Amino acid sequence: MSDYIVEMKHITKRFPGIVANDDVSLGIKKGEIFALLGENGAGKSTLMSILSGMYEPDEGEIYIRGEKVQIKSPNHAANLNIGMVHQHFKLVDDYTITENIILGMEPISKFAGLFPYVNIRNANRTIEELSKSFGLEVDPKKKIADLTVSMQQRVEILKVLYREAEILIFDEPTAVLTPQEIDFLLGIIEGLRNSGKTIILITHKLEEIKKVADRCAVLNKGKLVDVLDVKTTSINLMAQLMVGREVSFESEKAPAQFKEEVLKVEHLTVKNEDGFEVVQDVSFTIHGGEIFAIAGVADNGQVEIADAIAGLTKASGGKIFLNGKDITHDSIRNRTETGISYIPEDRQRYGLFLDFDLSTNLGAKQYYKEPFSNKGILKSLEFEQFGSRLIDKYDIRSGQGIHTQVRSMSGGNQQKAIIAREIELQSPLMIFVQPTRGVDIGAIENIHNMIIQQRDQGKAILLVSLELDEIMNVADTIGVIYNGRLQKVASSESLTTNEVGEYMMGARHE
Amino acid sequence: MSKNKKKVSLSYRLLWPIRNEKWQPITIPVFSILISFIAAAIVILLLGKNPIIAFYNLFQGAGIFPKASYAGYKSMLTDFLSLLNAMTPLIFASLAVAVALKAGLFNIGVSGQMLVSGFLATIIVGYSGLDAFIAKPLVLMIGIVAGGLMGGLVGWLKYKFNIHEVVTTIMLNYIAQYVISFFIHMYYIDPVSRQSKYITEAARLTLVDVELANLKMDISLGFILAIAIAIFIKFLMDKTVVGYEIKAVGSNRNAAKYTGIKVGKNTVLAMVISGSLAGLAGVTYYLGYFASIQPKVLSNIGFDSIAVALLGNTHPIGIIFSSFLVSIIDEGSTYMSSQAGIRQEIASVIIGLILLFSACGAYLKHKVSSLKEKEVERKDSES
Amino acid sequence: MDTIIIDGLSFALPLFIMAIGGIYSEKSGITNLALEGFQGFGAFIGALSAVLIANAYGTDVENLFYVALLFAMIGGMGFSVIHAVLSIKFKANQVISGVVINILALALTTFLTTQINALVFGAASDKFRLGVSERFTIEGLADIPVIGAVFTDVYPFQVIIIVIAIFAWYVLYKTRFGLHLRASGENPHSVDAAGVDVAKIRFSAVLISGLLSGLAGMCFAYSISAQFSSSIYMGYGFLAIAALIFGNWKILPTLAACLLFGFAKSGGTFISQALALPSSFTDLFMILPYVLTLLLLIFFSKSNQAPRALGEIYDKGKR
Amino acid sequence: ACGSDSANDNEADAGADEEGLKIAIITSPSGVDDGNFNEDNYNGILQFIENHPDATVKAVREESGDPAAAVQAVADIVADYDVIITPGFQFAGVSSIAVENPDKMFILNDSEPAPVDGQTDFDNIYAMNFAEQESGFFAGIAAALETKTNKVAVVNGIAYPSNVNYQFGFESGVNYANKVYGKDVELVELSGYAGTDVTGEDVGGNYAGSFADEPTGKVIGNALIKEGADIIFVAAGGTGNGVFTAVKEAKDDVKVIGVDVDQYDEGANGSENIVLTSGVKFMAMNIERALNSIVDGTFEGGNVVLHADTDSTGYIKEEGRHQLSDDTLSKLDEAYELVKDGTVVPASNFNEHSPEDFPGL
Ligand SMILES: Nc1ncnc2c1ncn2[C@@H]1O[C@H](COP(=O)(O)OP(=O)(O)OP(=O)(O)O)[C@@H](O)[C@H]1O
Ligand SMILES: Nc1ncnc2c1ncn2[C@@H]1O[C@H](COP(=O)(O)OP(=O)(O)OP(=O)(O)O)[C@@H](O)[C@H]1O
Ligand SMILES: [Mg+2]
Ligand SMILES: [Mg+2]
Repeated sequence: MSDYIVEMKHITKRFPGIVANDDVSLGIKKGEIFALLGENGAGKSTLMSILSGMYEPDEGEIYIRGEKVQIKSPNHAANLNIGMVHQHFKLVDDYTITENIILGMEPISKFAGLFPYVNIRNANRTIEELSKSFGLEVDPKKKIADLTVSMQQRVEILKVLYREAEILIFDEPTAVLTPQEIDFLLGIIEGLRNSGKTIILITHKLEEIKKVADRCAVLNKGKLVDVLDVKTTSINLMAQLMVGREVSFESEKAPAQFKEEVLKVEHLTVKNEDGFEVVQDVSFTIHGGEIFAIAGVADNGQVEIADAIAGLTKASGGKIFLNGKDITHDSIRNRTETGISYIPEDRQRYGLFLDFDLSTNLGAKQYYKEPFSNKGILKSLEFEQFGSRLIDKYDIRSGQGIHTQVRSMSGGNQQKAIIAREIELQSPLMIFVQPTRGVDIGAIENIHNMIIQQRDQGKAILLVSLELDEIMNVADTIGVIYNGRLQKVASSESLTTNEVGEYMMGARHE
Repeated sequence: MSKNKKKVSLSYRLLWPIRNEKWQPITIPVFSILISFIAAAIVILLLGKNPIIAFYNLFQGAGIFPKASYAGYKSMLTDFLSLLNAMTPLIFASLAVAVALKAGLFNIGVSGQMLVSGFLATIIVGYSGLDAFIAKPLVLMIGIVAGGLMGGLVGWLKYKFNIHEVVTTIMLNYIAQYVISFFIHMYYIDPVSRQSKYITEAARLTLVDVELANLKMDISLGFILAIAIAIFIKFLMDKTVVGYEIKAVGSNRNAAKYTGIKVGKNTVLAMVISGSLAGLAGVTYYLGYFASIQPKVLSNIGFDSIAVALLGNTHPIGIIFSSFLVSIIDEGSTYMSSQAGIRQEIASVIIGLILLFSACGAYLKHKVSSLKEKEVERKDSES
Repeated sequence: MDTIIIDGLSFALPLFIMAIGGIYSEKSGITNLALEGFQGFGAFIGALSAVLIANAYGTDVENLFYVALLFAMIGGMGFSVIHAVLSIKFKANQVISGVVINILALALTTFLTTQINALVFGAASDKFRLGVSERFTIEGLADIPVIGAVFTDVYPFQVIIIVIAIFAWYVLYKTRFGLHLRASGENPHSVDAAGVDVAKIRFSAVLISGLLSGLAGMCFAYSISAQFSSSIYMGYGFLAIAALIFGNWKILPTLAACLLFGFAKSGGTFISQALALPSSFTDLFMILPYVLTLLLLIFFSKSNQAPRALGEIYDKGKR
Repeated sequence: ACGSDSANDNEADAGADEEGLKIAIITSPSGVDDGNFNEDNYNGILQFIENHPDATVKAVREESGDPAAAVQAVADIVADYDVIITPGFQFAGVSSIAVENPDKMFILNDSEPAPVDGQTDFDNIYAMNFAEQESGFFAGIAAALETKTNKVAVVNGIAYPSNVNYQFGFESGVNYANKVYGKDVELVELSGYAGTDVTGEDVGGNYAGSFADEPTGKVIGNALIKEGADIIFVAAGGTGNGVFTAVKEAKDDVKVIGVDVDQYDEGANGSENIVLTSGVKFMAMNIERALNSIVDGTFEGGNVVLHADTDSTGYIKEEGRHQLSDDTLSKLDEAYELVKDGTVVPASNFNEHSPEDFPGL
């Protein structure tokens, strides 16, 4: 009898063209926080999906509490007290928080002692209590569609807790959270561990692992590289094992050389669907050779600013100038032509045609002009050559090269594809919204270097990020947004992380 | 365990013709069609008839195989030409469905669009006495424009008011049917046939009873056009910016918008193209095949074409073949019924079965690839 | 005037129950164009059973009204298994499956009707003749002005439909099954992750749509011609789909849409009779329901939203 | 339908005997099992085969009802048969096929052949039409004599000559009964359902505009009952089913008169029956007669109209197949003789008479 609560032995899982897990063996002890580390596409999500019953392995065995099991379904996993918070949330937008949490385990009452019904009122009460007891307050009657990402994540966690899971799997839970939210979440996770639960945590952020995890397994291209004791391993070593080379965390960056003004935003106001002003009277400028970062807690209007500049939402007031030209009322296509690249926040919803192949997606911003087409006729050879070149240049990994259906690519590689496409436009203004969300550290380093490289070539960069570290690391100028208003615009040297944080929380004003 | 392995390799062997992924777009439909013919054969056997003969009759009736005897002025060639004549509108209609599907739209109103364009062409050109050289191209033009406008209306309502195209097209089907019935009854009725008056020969898209070598043939002028247009649509969808944009909108509206594609414009454009194709189906049907319009009757083609388009994998060349097959069964059914004594409904049943099995193509594909993996494993573990 | 309400209701209610069937299927994520085929096949089985039972037990077929309804439901459900198996188990394109089922239903029922008539009754006929359904009037209530018509000349099936509709509403919105069903159409991954079998839910939903459509088909058969023949395929299945989309996939608004169709239809007939116009003009009044629908949709369609996962083949592995 | 012969069962003998007559019947979408018009034609063939067992018949349905498609269907199969029988208006165009195939014989029912290059009579086409006005006339008399509300009506499909003949005949019959038997019966006509005949003339009446529109049939039936009509002559094909249903559902005592063939079986309504009698034309008999003439070698092409003088028109008076009173029956018998000997000539679509003014009134 081993002291492992979870044991996975010789797990292999293949997808067409790729071995996602290749003979992986792991043991996880009861009551520990066990981290999984690896590059994008290393097979972390796949391995955990196997444990939570979403996939069945092609080979290998699983033992839970010493007993051999075949986990055939998530339900089965739940019966074994295994619960997973997925990387891509599995929530019903139209349902309330309560309805989502109780789905599959609803409390039932009877009308007139005869007709069973789902007792939502009771459930609301239960959920409210549950959420309070774990310090994850939510309003049970709210609809998912109206929630912020971090709130949605709370719901996912509550879902698992409601099911009384003993073994909790978190797949990149912090990728979408602000620093404050991350701290809060890590606190929760530690609290869960202390109450006796076993936690498996997938993340790309080594400092998080360092902070909370006990042990950490490193995967590379489907294979298990090593299992480390976190206390005794340095962050650098972990990174090195994971990427297979030395990684630097501070981006090397020459001092900025500001050139002429590229983007000028004047008194920009944006209303959302309900007519509420989510961006109010925002003005700023970006020069060639400047990285302007907007820092802020999620949903404070930063994405709407980026959308308004790119033309995805209408500005209800103010003006936008690009290279001196008023583009406030231009079409999206015209703006792209005038010189805007845009890496959107939601890559699957906005960035990609998931059912198209990779080369088609890589050409999606240029298909209509030379050399990709001539007089309206597409040239497929150009697409293929262009695609192959980008795959090499940006190290985009996929099962079948340019012919891979994008849907089957791992999240990080999807992101790389978008970045590659947008940088290749060579636009004078490049907008990056959350460019490193869900991307492994090796790739983050690359992306940061690419952004800086673009700046050095004289491009104006607008960076929207929820990660304060990233902003402090990369930005030349920082604008802090709170409640749709720019609170502070200053050079990054003149601000400390703490100050920015205070502006972000609305605790400080100009 | 070993028994299980045997089973794997047996079904794997059975599926050998469709193992090669590269050829699957062709092999899978062919395979499904074979299975459905086997299933239909069983049905026919159950009726106590000989399926081989029945199928043979089917093909004889459609002019693919020679009949034992021919009526005066008829031969296999004339039968085959009738087949092409009947097939022409089906190709257009299926292309119409396919183009809309590429844009993520479901054009269930092909029948209505056919009717409207057929009607307008009938009253504008069909009774005009215009010279054939002007009349025939004009009929095609009206078909394209009328169908296109009607399709465009559907697209516009969808884009502007978010009205689901399925509802719009169903409603327009009914409206077209009744309004046109009204006009036919009021102004264009042939009191004897109770259909619209017959159009002039000059306006017809089928040359009827062309006497040649002691045969009387119906030559469909639209057929060549249908083939040409199918190839054009293939080119348009795969090789042009227009096609790229339409498919992008169909694949992901948000992403399309973000890439700078005008979603509204392309929704309308796709429906205009779809409607124009339906319009061509309409004129080749009403002014080619029939030369007259039955009031208050929607052509079945509009619905059959949905299935035919999907059987052809929404691929224009595939559609030519699927239309060909379905038309053979349709056209041959009268002769089969007369020869083998099998009721015509059985022809519909066969068509249904073919479509049914082809609907499972994706499953077959999936099955084959998973069997393939297992087979690879088996080989690995054996060696 | 009363006729508008009486005829309108006797048309709207079967349409409504069929649309509810459609709602079940589509809310679970399965596109259902096969309603037309289900209702026809259901009516076929219902009529066939009634005729066979009457023959075997020597009863009058008139007395077998409820038997016919019951078997129509079973028949519709049985036929819907094809759609369920194809679109769930074999991951077939749901549109193609629906269209094919309609083609098959028409061909099969026409064919089988004559075959069975010839084999069993020794008379090749293309229809199964049923007795007419009785109609009742609730005395006191029927005298209320205008509203009274609702209680006049009611077919028993109208009452049955209302009861079933209420039950269907309760199941869809109040029970565990309903909760799972609606979630399957929005985000099947969430249902799967919650340990509920998406395939099972969808399978049941499609069967329910078959069951309710079968009922509707039988009601149409009774209210229109008191017999089964291929004239049962009149496109009402598509009308039901239009109604449920109009109703934004919700039961109550769908009822409104069906009533609109029903009253506009009988109203159109009434107006054309009242105006004493030549018969050709009747056709113009017949477009009333459809034009009205389009006009109303221009105002009410903005926020309509199909179930998000509608028509998508559910594949666990798909991200 | 008599006997268990379904459409396909006779085919087995095909080819067994080279000598036998090969017959094909091509029909409208409702097929030879419609229990009605088509079936009666088919029965004529079956009767013929009973006496000529080496003959064979094949039944083929044309699915669209469109005239062009109807002709195409005939062309598809004509080579394999000796005789082609086509009941229904939409087959008028077979004359072109007849010209191209002079060795084949054609029997048309319910239409005259379409002219080919000005020719209207063909050696190999026997086109028979019936004096439906006579059958309608008997129905009209029966209705007028049996009505209790003194209101009767006729429902038709489309104002084709055969249908108009039925209508005019019926109206003639009602007028005749009013005049001769001193009745005071009114014909109910709904506004909005007047028919337009093949010359574009308004002929009044209650026309549904289709032979296959049951819902409209029911609407018309209900409206007529509401107007007080208690006997309705239904000459409307499939549309007539709707009228039948309306009558069966009606609480009042309403009856219908069937058409073309004996429709008594369709009138069953619980323990009662709504069919008073049927105004019929004896098609089976005439089809058999024509087939016999082919075997005898006496076949002659031509377009004929069949009257009561050959017992081709009439009404149902067999015991148990009608609900007419003895008095009505005897009056109908009188009228039958007068029609037969030409004393009474009811109005038809094109015989220059009108229901208000015809010989014998
Ligand atoms: N359903 C699937 N079909 C095909 N390939 C898949 C599927 N799921 C995963 N893969 C492939 O398997 C590999 C591992 O994917 P997985 O999602 O487990 O990576 P990951 O380590 O979680 O990456 P990331 O950090 O980007 O989330 C990737 O190459 C991916 O493209
Ligand atoms: N297609 C038709 N063309 C002309 N007259 C018709 C047609 N169908 C029916 N009639 C006439 O209407 C009368 C009554 O119709 P009947 O019940 O016989 O219809 P039917 O021939 O069975 O109709 P269908 O086969 O078109 O459904 C017949 O006497 C016949 O003369
Ligand atoms: Mg992952
Ligand atoms: Mg990831």
